Amino acid sequence: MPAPEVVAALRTRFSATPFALGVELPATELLTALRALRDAHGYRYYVLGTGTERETAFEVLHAVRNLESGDTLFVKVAVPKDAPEVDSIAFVYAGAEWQEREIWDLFGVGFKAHPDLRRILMPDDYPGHPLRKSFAMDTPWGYRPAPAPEDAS
Amino acid sequence: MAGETLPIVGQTTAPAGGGTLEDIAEEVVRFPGGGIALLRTDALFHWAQKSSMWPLTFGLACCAIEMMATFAGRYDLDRFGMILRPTPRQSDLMIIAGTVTIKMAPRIRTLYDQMAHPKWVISMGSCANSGDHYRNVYSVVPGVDHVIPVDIYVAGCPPTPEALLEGVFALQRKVMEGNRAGA
Amino acid sequence: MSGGPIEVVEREFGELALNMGPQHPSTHGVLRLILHLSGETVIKAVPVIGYLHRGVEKLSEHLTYDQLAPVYERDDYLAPTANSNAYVLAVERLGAIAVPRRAQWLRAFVSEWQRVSSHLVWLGTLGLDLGGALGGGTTLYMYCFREREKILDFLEELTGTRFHTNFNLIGGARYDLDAAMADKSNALAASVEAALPELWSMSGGNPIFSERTRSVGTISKDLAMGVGVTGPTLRASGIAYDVRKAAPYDAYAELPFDVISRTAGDAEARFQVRMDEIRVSLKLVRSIVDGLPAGPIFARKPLKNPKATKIPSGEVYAAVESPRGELGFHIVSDGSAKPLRLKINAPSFKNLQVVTHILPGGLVADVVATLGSLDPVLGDVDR
Amino acid sequence: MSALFTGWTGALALSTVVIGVAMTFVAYMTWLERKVAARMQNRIGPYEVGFPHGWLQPLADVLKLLVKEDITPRAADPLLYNLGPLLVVVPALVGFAFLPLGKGLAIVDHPYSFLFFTALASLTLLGIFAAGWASNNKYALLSALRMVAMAASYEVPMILALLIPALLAGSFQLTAVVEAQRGLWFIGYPLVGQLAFGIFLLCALAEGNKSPLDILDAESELVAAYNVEYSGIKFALFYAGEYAHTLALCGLAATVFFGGYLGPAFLPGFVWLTGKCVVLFVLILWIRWSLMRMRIDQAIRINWMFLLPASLANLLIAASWVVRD
Repeated sequence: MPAPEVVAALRTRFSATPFALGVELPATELLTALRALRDAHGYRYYVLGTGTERETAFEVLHAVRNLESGDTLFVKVAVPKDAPEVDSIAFVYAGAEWQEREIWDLFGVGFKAHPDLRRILMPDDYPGHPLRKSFAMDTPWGYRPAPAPEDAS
Repeated sequence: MAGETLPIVGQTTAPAGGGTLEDIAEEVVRFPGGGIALLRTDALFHWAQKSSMWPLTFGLACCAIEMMATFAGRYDLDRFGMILRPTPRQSDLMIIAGTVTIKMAPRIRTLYDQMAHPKWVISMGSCANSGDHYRNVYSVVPGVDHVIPVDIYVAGCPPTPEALLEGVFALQRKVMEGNRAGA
Repeated sequence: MSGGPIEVVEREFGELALNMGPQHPSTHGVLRLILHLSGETVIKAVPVIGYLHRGVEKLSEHLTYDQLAPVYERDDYLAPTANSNAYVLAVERLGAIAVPRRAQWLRAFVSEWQRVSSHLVWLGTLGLDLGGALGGGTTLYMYCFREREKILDFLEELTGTRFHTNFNLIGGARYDLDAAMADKSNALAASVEAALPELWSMSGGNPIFSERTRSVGTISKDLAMGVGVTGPTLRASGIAYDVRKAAPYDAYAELPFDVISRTAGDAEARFQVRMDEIRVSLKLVRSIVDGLPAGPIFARKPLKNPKATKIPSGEVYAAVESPRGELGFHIVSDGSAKPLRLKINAPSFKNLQVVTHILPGGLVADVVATLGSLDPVLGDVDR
Repeated sequence: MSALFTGWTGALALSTVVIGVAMTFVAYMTWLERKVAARMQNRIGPYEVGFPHGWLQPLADVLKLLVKEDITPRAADPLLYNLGPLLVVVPALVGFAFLPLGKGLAIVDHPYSFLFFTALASLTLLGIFAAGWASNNKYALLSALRMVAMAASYEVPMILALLIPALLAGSFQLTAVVEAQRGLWFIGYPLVGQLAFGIFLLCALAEGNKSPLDILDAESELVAAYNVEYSGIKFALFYAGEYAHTLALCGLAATVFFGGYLGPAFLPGFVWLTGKCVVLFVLILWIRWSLMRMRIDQAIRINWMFLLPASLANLLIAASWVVRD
């Protein structure tokens, strides 16, 4: 799906391995690669930021788009589960600020140098990160009671 | 042109729970030129509370859009004396229209406490009644009755304006009988 | 005096932190906006969201593919079919499931009708914001809802429910459009088109309204691109990007329509873009009804057991142009009947984020006008 | 006739009559507003309460508010908080006592009744400010500050516009002003009368905070503004006070511009006065329910840039015209 010549350019400059929706990069090169994408290749539109939990590691994805060519490119970074920390790109793309706050809120993946890393969707004093596989779906908290025995899903 | 009138839905004759003098008065003496209605003050005040029920503008999710449609021109709750009041102090009915989440629940509790007695609550939509399909999700309170006492449950996802109208009539009948859960 | 003095915390001297709380007549649902005011001008705006966070993405890891479409319709509750349309597109692209042409045209048909109904709700609530519950705004809200009721009646007759229509299935559509309903749709399009001048005279036409919205909440081009603002808000800032044109889906490749855009980027430009989009949608609906191809509306064998649909493992992103902008689904599947991870790229979430950049400097009244012009739907923001 | 109303007993009996009549008149004006608003919005308005057309609706509203719990917030300043509603209602109701219902039938026929009336009109705004400031609520405080800005700016052109009829009639006594209009109503004077009425209407919109200029209690911005913390009967007083204030201004406009009780003989004087007052009230409602709200800086700019110079010029023309003959 992503434009082949851009993927090729990324593979030469960075050790990028293409996948279905874009390229996968090591965590250290994320910031420089996105800055190159924005300035050199014209991918100035920020589409979305999301996280996925695999068996071994977390994955943080950022999608950017070149509005002239209309091509959308996903940049994926693998983050180890024991030290979930990655560079924040909030200063490269302003839109990433809230998306990264949501990934921190729901997955617990920290973002270095993020302007305002707080919880965005859950209450501020909420324990745990809900979207992790280890997190039970119907966890009681606040006004949500513990599920009654026959009601437990 | 664009303004042909839509069929008006809901009671246009006097609803069962009062409206004409005969329904609310114990005894009405009619003589040429006027009449005297004898009624207990309790019934009078209940009639007043029923016919000027001011709800709080408080919509959460999709049910709020249906609530707005009920207040709009076609179903028009103003016919029953209901004006939307923005502050809890001046409202005596709270319509919980939408999903109650754990972050919103303490807010609902404070708003309910700020309302002046006597106050009533209509839980509109299955999200407010029981949490619906979000029932087992970590961030949803399964039913608003975990937070505040509820008088009338209106089923539906979202309940059609006619269903909300029926809920309002049920509340009016309940107010006329004088008992209320919310107190 | 009675009771001890209430200790009021004001962070900076001379500044008032006003809390436009989750329950506020003009915040379009449960958005909380902490405004730092000095006098009437806003110094800083801190939106607090999450009051309607229903954990849909966690829920989608526990339901199977076929059960999920109705759940997503409750996210953006002003245009429900756009959500299920985007979800179904993503799953079909991932599972390489063919969809009959007639079903694609019907999906575009219902999406366009719900775009008109969603823009009417936006115009009504914008009137409530600018005019207030006891003023001229309510009149605009009543007239908008009068037109919307006609559309909801039509949808109720077509699909049985007013707006959560459950119209989209993986592999096709659930309801068909026969000749009688096609004529009703054309008559309805004419009736709504006839009411538009009246709505325009009440809003754009009167000088107080344009005075309140001109050069308010202006979003520059690179701020729009940086934050990733989408839909009418992006097109009003001079970038004519529409998913229906850029990455055509359903029947939009074969339907002629033009993309409305303005360059001013303020609340009035967004107002004009949305008003013109209603006309474009009404034209689209007519051309869909005229050119509806014959054929089946559901290609897969009837679903006996919802847990039967298994999608091969992989990763996909598919987007749809909802009334608020690009609504995308990023699905990661591991070959089982339930998605491993599903991310909803909500347009209102990104449109709302621009608020922190454009509110400072304006008055409290501009906050309300800007929020109204961004048309955020909190179910979409919090998911 | 006015001799009867001297002495304590007369005054007491009279004030109960005035308050009784005025309050029911104000209550049924709230019903009229909801009906006119409903008609303008293609809906029915109050209907089921008091079956034919909701004629019992005001009674129901007042009774319900009577039995409502009366809350005084702990953080509120009790004296000013409870004084607020009175300060709003009493001046508005006293205004009704000055309007002449017939030839020499004014309840209080004071040589300077005109001045007294306009002075009272601004007292209501004092009450609103006291309530806004005392309820210790940020929304109420913001609306109280906005009120001061609005009152300070919109009082000036209103007083200047009201000077014109006094100038044309040559006296500050309301009955004399009405008598002077026996030939031609002051609205009839070509440029002078119409412009004065127009300015007065705009200022009445601002004083009674009706839609294009209802900066004071802009619900979509400041929730319910100064009466955020009021519930029950205190809110009812505010609600009635606001209507009484607008109706008093309409009554004043009717007496001063449209020849109060003057009219063909087949109807008594006071019916003409109330009729004209209700017609003016419906005109204000018509404006209120069709226009959006202005921002506060736009409203104040319009006042200082346009209303004030226009009323001064108007005064100049009227004065030169009166001096000439």
